[in-house]
Amino acid sequence: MGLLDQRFENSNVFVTSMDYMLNWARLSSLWGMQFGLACCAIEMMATGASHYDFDRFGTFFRGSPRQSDVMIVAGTVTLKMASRIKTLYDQMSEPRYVISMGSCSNCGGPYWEHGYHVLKGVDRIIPVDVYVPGCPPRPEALMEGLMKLQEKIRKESLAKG
Amino acid sequence: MITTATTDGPTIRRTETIPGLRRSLRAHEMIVNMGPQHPSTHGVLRLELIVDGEIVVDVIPHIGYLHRCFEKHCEHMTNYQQVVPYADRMDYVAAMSNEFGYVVAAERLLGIKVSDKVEFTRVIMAELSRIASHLIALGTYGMDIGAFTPFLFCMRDREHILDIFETTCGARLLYNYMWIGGLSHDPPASFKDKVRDFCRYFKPKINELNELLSYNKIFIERTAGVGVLPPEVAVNYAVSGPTLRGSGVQWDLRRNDPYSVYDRLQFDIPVGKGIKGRVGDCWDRYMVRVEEMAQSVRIMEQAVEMMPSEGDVQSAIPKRIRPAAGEVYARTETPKGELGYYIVSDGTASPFRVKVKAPSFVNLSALPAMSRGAMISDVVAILGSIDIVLGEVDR
Amino acid sequence: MKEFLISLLQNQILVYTVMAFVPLAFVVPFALFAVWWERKISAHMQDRLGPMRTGGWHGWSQTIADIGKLIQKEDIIPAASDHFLFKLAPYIVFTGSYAAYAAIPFSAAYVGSSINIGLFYVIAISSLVVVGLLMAGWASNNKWSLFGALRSAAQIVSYEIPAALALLAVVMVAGTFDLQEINRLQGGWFWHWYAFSNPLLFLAMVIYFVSSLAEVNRTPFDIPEAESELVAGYHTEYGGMRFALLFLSEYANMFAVSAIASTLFFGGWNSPFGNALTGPWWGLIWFVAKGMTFIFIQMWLRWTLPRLRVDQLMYVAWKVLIPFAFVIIFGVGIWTLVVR
Amino acid sequence: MTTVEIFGLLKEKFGDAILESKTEGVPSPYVAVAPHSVLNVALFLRDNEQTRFDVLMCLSGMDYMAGKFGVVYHLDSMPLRHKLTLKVHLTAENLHVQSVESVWKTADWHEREAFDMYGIVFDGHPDLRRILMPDDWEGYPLRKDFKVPQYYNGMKVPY
Repeated sequence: MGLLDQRFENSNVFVTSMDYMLNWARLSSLWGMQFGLACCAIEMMATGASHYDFDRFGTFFRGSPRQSDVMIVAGTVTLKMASRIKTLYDQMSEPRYVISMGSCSNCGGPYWEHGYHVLKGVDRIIPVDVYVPGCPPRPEALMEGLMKLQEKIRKESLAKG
Repeated sequence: MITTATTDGPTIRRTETIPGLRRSLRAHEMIVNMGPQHPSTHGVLRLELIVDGEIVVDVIPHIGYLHRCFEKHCEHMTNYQQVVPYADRMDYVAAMSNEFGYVVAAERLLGIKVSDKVEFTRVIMAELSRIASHLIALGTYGMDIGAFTPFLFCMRDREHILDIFETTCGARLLYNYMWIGGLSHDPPASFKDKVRDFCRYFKPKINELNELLSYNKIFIERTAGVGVLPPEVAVNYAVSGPTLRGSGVQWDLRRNDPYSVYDRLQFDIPVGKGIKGRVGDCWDRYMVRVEEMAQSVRIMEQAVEMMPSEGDVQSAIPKRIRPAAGEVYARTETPKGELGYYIVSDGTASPFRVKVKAPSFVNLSALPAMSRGAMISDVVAILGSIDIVLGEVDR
Repeated sequence: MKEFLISLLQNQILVYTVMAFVPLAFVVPFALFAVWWERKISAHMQDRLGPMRTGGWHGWSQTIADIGKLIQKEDIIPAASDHFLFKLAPYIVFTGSYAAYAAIPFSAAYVGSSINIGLFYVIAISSLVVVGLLMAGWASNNKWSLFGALRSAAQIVSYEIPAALALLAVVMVAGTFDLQEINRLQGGWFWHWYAFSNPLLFLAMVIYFVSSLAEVNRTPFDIPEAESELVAGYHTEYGGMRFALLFLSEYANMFAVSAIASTLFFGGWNSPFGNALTGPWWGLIWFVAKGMTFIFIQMWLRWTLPRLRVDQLMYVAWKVLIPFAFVIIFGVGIWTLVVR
Repeated sequence: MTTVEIFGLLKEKFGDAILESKTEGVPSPYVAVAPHSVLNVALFLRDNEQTRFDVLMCLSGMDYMAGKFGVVYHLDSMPLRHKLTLKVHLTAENLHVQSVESVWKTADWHEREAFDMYGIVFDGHPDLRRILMPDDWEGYPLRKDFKVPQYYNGMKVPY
């Protein structure tokens, strides 16, 4: 373990306040990637629309993966789509986060048994930060998921990896 | 060697025959890949555009990115009722209409007659669902054309419909509400008032949408005369729903092949008249949807008055669903068009085969015919105007 | 201001360097504020609230967080792109839009460079943006980017003409290219402003405003970055700080065209009430307020109107705006002869 | 016209190509046609003044188990308001049937789907490719004897 690592083992004022600032910036500005797969996408749209308004959290949707921070996998991931989702995830720039929305992308949902063309869980191809259960999850549930992700980001540290 | 990189699939050489195009690329042509992740493909549709500059020479749709094996699931269900939740998930924008189609087909197979209360509740639900679906279609269409605000206004009005659904069956989007022979829940006491309130609330909102979007000069410029689908082509492609009526064909299964209690209700069938451009253009298809929402309100107003308050909504539900060997093809008018269920029974408790004729699937197959020679922006406009739902296209 | 600084610092080069950074002190906070403002305005037009949580009061620090996040993002340069041009493009775009601020008179006491061809310079230097956009679209090696870049080049080049012609009408009346001088000529009450003193110039103002919308890629002319068609247009492949720079220059550009409009047609830093509320600081406030009004109208249009198609866009430029602009120039010429 | 009448009409015109017609004991009556004459029958049904079936509502592939397959056509006539169900029976050894894409354009995608799901080959179809499943998919998923593969492109398929 190098000198620098040891220094950062014990958090000091500088590191913590820096962490706080950087984490605050990241968690307040989670731009979503504008793509929906299935039923959950409609609820995702509803979450972004007037009644629930994702923009309150600073989240709005960008069409390009390069400019987005959080990928909300909203709906059933099929085998044909899986490689594209992987590509999209690869195109996003770090730090990137994934919210798996709905049972289908969590574990295959109602298609878990006979779905010969359904990927049983998006976590088989990309890492997932937050799972939101439901079929489809209500907009409140998706917001809860986003807030859970914010909590997770709040605990991240620049120095301690 | 000139290569054309596509973001999806292998690199295509100009000299290779392109599947779907059935010829190789010409020197001045380029392939542009639109989707499966693209803001305006309404889901996971992928379009391969063969373009000459901004002019689209041909469109090759690639579907199946949301193929969720509906028909396989039906065959593996232990009884007919279990299919309903999967039917919900096909056209997830108008799930009630999909359930409606399935239960109509299954009841015809079983020979069940349900009570008036059930029928009218179903009709009201289906019409609410139609409005909800059209609101999404019109809102996202505005977004495709570049106006973002109408979308949010539509979503705001849609929440009122979802509130009614929620008080009735507890779910916002996918309901499993209509059961074979009945309904899962008796409509609550406030149901009729809620529907009446909604009708009163919603009528002025149609005018608001018209003022904001329908008669906007730029919107008309973008949609009128674009993507014309002549009636005879439309019939040959068997397109249905607003896409067919936009072409001036007065064909609505609620009137022409009545099911449920639609023959007892008064309503008009709006058709495209080519006021702003030519018959069968995008604006006509758009306007048919707007007018249909007004007609749905009219149907609901009648249905609420005709619906009996008393009665058990589950009395006709069979204890054991085991139809005799046989088959049925039943079609209903969903917001997207003609939804057909072909159910084959072999006498056991689970369906032998359920084939769905999905309206979006058929309507989308007419896209290349509509968009040859248009511009890239027009393809977006045309695709929005036929209002597909990928869950239904791919099933 | 320049004289004051020279006497203070005793070094011309140092003074010019300082002067060059003064607009930056305006542009960057302005862009931060304007993005937040746009999000709030659009939200309230759409029955929403917009950012509410970041920083407490109505999400006022939302854009600061956005920038803080964009700084932290990984810097991706696509493998197949032209690396040099890809990196260069955002700077060129920003330079183009920022350089225009050199000649914009913020107040009676402050203008970066009081050159006698100020207007000419602004029109010329803002064309540099096109080069940057083309570069960005080409270097990305992405078809959507390329489409966006080509569309935006065609659009900006076309709309420069009616915009310049409309501005020429003002120059004919004022008889000078010097923006500071044009401001002084409009002194007095608000009916001395060119937009209100001459009906033809009012029309010229309308033409300029429409063209300026196209020049800064705002709805209904936002086809270069048309979300629903081209994903994100020329900046599809840009992320992180490079994207932030493109975004910043877009907003800088928005204010630049609004500033030109308010300078030439609405008296710039002149107070609308004759000699009341004048002075260097009041001048700055009036100038920014007028610019902000234009920006508000731009946002209002953006969240109301759909967008045009690319051929319709060209139609508007070449067959509607340019002929009308010529008619106005002709009319202004006759007006000047008759009135004088 | 009823199915019986149409059956008579077709039998008169096409003779042996029209195999049978069941009108009793099933909710939907149908007419069965030999696979090699579907195209002519379809053309006749569309263009004949008495039938005028201008809409192909649905085209379904079928797997009747034990090596028997089929294609079911649901026809509808908008002007005359009558419907007809056509059936073609196939065996696993010879899964070929004429394409009706040239009669009803809508059959294009329906036939591709039946090919994709059952492996039924439609002769004369201009562009018979898989439509829903990926191009490199093996097997025909809606066949009753279809076994779900363990892996597809390195992704585990079963739960």
